[in-house]
Amino acid sequence: MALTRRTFMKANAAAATAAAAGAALPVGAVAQKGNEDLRWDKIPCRFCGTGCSVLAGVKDDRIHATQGDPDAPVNKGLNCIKGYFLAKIMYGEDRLTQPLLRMRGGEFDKEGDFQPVSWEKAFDVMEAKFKEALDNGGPESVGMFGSGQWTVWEGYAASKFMKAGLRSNNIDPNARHCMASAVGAFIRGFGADEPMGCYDDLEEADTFVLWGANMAEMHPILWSRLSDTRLTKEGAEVHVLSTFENRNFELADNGMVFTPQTDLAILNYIANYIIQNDAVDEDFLKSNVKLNATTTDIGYGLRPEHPLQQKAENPNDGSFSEISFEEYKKQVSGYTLEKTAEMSGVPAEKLERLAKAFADPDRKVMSLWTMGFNQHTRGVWVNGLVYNVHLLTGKISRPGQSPFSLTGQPSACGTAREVGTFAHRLPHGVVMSKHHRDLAEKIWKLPEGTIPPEPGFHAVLQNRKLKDGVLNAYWVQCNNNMQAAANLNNETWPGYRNPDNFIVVSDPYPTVTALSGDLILPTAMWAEKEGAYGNAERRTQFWRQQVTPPEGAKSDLWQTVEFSKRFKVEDVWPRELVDKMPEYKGRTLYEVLFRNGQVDAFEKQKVVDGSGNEYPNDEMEAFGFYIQKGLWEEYARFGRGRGHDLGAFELYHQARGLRWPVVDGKETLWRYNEQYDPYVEEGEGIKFYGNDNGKANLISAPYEDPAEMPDDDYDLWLATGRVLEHWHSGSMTRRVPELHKAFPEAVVFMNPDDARDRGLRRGAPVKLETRRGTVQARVETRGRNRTPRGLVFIPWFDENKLANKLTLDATDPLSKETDYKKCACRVVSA
Amino acid sequence: MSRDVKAKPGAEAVAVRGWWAAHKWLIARRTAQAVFLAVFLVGPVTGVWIVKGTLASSYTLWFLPLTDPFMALQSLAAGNLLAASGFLGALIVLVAYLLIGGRMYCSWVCPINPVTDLAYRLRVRLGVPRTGGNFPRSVRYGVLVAALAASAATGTLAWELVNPITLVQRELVFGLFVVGGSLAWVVVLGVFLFDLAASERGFCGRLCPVGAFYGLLGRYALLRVRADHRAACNDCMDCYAVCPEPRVIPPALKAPHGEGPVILSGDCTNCGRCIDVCSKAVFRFGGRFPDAVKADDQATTTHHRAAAE
Amino acid sequence: MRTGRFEHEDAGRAPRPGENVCGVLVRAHPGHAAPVRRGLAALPGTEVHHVTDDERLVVTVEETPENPANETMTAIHNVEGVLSVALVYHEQTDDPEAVIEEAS
Amino acid sequence: MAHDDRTSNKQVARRRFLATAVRGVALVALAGTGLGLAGRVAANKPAHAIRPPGALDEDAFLAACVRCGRCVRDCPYDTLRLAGLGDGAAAGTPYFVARDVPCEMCPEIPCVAACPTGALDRGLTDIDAAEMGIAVVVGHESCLNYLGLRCDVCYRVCPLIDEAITLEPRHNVRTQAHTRFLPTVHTDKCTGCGKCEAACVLPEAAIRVLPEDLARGRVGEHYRLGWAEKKKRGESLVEGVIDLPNRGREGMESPDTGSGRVIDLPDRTKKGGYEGFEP
Repeated sequence: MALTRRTFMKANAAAATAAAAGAALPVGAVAQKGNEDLRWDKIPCRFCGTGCSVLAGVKDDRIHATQGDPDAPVNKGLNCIKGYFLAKIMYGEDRLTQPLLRMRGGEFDKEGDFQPVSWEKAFDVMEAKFKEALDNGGPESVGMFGSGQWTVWEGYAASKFMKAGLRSNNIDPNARHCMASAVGAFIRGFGADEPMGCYDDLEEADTFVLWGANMAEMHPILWSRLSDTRLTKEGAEVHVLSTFENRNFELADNGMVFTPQTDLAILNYIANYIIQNDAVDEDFLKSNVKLNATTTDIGYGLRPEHPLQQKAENPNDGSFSEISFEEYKKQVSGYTLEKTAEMSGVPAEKLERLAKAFADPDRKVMSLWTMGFNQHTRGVWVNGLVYNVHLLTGKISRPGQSPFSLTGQPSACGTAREVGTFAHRLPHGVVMSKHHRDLAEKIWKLPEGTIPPEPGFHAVLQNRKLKDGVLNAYWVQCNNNMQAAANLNNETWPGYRNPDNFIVVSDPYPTVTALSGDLILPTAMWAEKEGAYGNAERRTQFWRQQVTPPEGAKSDLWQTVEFSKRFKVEDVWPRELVDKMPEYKGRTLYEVLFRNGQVDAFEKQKVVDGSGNEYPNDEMEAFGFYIQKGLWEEYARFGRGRGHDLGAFELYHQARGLRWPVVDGKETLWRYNEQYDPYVEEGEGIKFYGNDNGKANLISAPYEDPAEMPDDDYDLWLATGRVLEHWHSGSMTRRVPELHKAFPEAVVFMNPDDARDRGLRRGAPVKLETRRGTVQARVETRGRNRTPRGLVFIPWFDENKLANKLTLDATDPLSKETDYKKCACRVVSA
Repeated sequence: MSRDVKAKPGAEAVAVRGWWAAHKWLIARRTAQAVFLAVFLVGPVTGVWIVKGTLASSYTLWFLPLTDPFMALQSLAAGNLLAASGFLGALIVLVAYLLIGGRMYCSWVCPINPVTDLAYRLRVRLGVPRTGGNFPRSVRYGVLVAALAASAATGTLAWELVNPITLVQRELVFGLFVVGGSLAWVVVLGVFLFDLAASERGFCGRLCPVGAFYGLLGRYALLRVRADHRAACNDCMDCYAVCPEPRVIPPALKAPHGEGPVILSGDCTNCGRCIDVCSKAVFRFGGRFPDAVKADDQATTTHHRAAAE
Repeated sequence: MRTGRFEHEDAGRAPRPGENVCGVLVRAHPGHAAPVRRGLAALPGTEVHHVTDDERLVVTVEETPENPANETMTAIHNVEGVLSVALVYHEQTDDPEAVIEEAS
Repeated sequence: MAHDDRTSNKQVARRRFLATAVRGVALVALAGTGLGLAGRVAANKPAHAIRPPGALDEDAFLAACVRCGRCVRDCPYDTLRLAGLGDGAAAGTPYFVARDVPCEMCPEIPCVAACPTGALDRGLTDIDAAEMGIAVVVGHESCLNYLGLRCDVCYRVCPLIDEAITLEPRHNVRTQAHTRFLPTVHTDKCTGCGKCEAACVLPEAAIRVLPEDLARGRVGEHYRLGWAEKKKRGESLVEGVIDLPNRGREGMESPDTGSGRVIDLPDRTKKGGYEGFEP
């Protein structure tokens, strides 16, 4: 489009005038200098669970620029530094465009080198390996490791393929490392997953308590909202708890560094304080809460033969039983201020100030947490304990009164949790429930008994079973578990390289995981496919395929669905099952699962936006029907009328994300509250309808020691985590030169006194050692994280310094989520 | 000395004493120049540090600080007193050159010396006329004073802004000496062309204040070239032909009986080339005091032509 | 860019279309944004780009030979429902039809 | 200078002597002038060339530095460069370009220890006290944090985080919901190490280290900051000044100002607000 000076001047005039009026012109209304013919369309950010919306500017089938969507309610045009570089993440120099198979002499060889093969050949080998595993070991011997970065329909298709197609529940997402404890506590407490509140609480609350959530770096945009409330609202205050000083402390009115694991004690102390000071909301408690105590001494989710596991009295026991208020009062009464201050190392007056904030009936308290709570060998307990203090005071399901679990992945909620890609989950409910299996089989038009009733292998167990040779054919999509999984030297790597196993890794880039596998499938990412993500506040956001992927790269959706064509029901189902639905005889899984009259219900069509721009849709092109829409509408049937109502497919392409339940064309901000939630009848006030009795479970749990603590040999605590510049394993952000330069390599954050005691100066190369491995890095005694004496912190984004060689694979026995925040280590000069 | 210098001075010495003997000091000197450059390069190339720094100031192994005293003087003129280690280094160098002769630096250490030597040889080979650029050798003292005055006036080490010696050595040692990488090679080329076309032995002999400074320093040095066997001199003029500072020879070689036979001028660079090219083995290295050796003093007081200036 | 200039230097010459472009912020009386918008649309060389929530209109005015910019401005004042008119931006060019190189 | 003074050649020799002498004097004068000029030019160091820690003022530094490069050699991070001829900074002197490789602020300051001349001042023993330059946010329109984005990379890489650079929170008027965290350099703490400039993710850094003389502003000596002076003294600088009460507002005067406005904030309530505060 040629632009004359006249039109240009007019555009300038309009833009300047609009700016003077404080109004942004609608995008497209003005030809902008420099990017006149970019086509702008909305798309959620690829990174964290905040769910910022951006506009992608496309020209010549390439994303040339992005901008924060100024009208998006979450971020209002803002981004963090990762979001700022979104335009670059798909264009790393080492994008994979051809399947790569380990080969020797033209054939697959586990010890061979990666060589390019055709998709046909790749799928041939994969098919043979999966069938071989199924023949020898049954459905237990195949598995899939997925992701909270899958699009909603990718997760849904994968889950259906594994659970209904291959009849294996061995599918788990990397959200297991991230959100599983939060899920566990939501289910135990409320009978339904995901927060009752939403981001509006960030403006509604006046007291913020951060329990192991480094929001300043990990949820930068939400942090800037929280900060704004703190700055502009009279009396607003921020309490921060962490095992080391992070950037949150800059804004904290009450910053507390506590001894690892003693958050269990602190929360019990707060409950004790509330009770002792008669601050319990008794009416609320009576009508909305059932009091319980959990089974204790439950072990550490280690291998059964591990001594710690053997010592536990009730390993992996998640049961709880009802108790009286008096019993509860007695249980928490031991957590006095003095004792808790001593245990936690937090000064008593700070603890009391925190407890007061909860006890004060006039303060609106929002609790926020992420990995500090979830990656915890008592993760479900500690999540539950924070609900306890909110339930005791009735500070829940009301604006600004919110226990709020933040998420790390863009669709940890939308895909991993809601779709049910966990080893025990279904799109609605759990595999253990006959009722839920029946529902899934009915919607999926499958014979009764298709879905196995036992939970499959969860993330940590998958690695153990790979190592043990039980799990033999394994498909990893959309994550980097070789870098992310704990104790990788002793569990993950031996599992991947076990000669009995065949490992397929789908990824856009050659990550350490991809290079550890046997077959690498090049993947189309983010804007190269139509997608949907669900963020931490139950907001589902869609995007259209903006650009075509590099030649040869295919989306995870295409890969899963295309691969399903390789199996006939007879290959994977026992005869009794096939006999129940003779019409499926001789059919492929593709036909049974995806051409079932539902998923393929929507004809191929043009994808067009509001301004008439046309978008590609490679999967629709490949399969001949609007597969994303079909999957969505089938999936939505699970939730509609069951507290998880999703709107119609098209609605999401039009809206800037919608918070479910979407009922009568309206979003839901606060669940369980009659004023806001359509599921609560008039006059019911608050109703936790996820549980049959309509009540929330307050579950008392005590302090128990972590799995590993510093001792004479390994004298320091080791905590791992992230940095703002890099997202998780850095597979995308480290390919952006500017971000790489901003934080090029992992360093060991250490207390200056601890360093001095060891004769180390800042910048000195050191060996960081645990019982499981060693990592070399430089010491940092300054900077963004200030650790107390006795604790070191290392971020894990750096694939050259694999922090997870060090970590212990102790997991919460209930949620099976690994504790990456606590193990024993030592630091010696390198 | 006139233009009748032989195209190949020293040919006779080669014939009489053999090629090696007739090039002994030249080879030693070139080796020394290479070694002095090499020790500075060992560190950056291999990572094993024998010497850190440059000719301006260096630190050898773990104990020996060395500083160029002329550099120190400029710095002083500019208004700065060296730090202790730098001062000590300057002192060490000062004492060393006081003993062995300041201009040993010029002929045995300075990386520019091979350049100007080459220019001179080429000049002779090409028969470039001597006219034009022959300004007094004493100009270098003027430049020396000017350099110090400019240092004082501008508060910076004035000569170091253009000093081809340190420029070249520094940039060689620091790997900057590549075409396009820095302009230092232009300066070297300039020196070369200056000596080749404009002024015979012009840079080292007439201009360079470093040489001038070391010349002053070397006035009382112990190590000297001696014409102990001057009686054997057959006036072949080869020593004049190779000497970069030919004026220094006659007082030793041709002075009346009782004077000499030691080259006492501070300008002598102790290069030893005269020793090499003399077929009669008139010259040798030795001490400065006449009684230190038994002079084979047969020198005549016959008329000789002084080096024309 | 020269702002605030309404007189041509060669005053005798008739202005060509697009030689002068002004950005004008028009505030409408409460509730009158729609009629003002219609009223402005009737004026030659005037284009409404945006109406803000608080009823301010982002308008560009292009000078035409018949209607010099200053007259159009006056005309805007006289549109029913207009509360105030503010000139925010003015740009002048000698060659309004020149094609600008597209930056990529 | 030796020359033959035999009578026959006396005239010629004298003329020749004079000619060469004049040439020599002219040459020396030329050399002196040239060197002087070169010295002036060399003093014009480009602003992006930052001197190592402990470097004396540029003038004194140029007088002291013998261009030996030992500081460059002893820099463990290869931050320091030696200026080649024509690099801008005086040839042979050490400098670094923060955008390329910043100073890592080694606690033992090896570059200073290596300096034989005192051009890098050995009095500098605490690297935090170094004054290599001062970081300045030069791109207020391009700095992502000023725009409201959450970058703050410069802040997070700062070795003196929260001292040399702080984030000053400001309400984002446009979104009405977010905070703009404005990176603010504190000149008394900033060492000029340049980590911020190196890490700035923009194509052209919005924060840059400049030599101190370019970077620092100064309030005129004819004006004093009233509040600062009062704080320093602990009370008003003028004594015995009275203020009459305001009718209808008697008893509400602030003891400090005597004005009707009550300056001291009331006690905080349990609600977290202030006593008597009505939003």
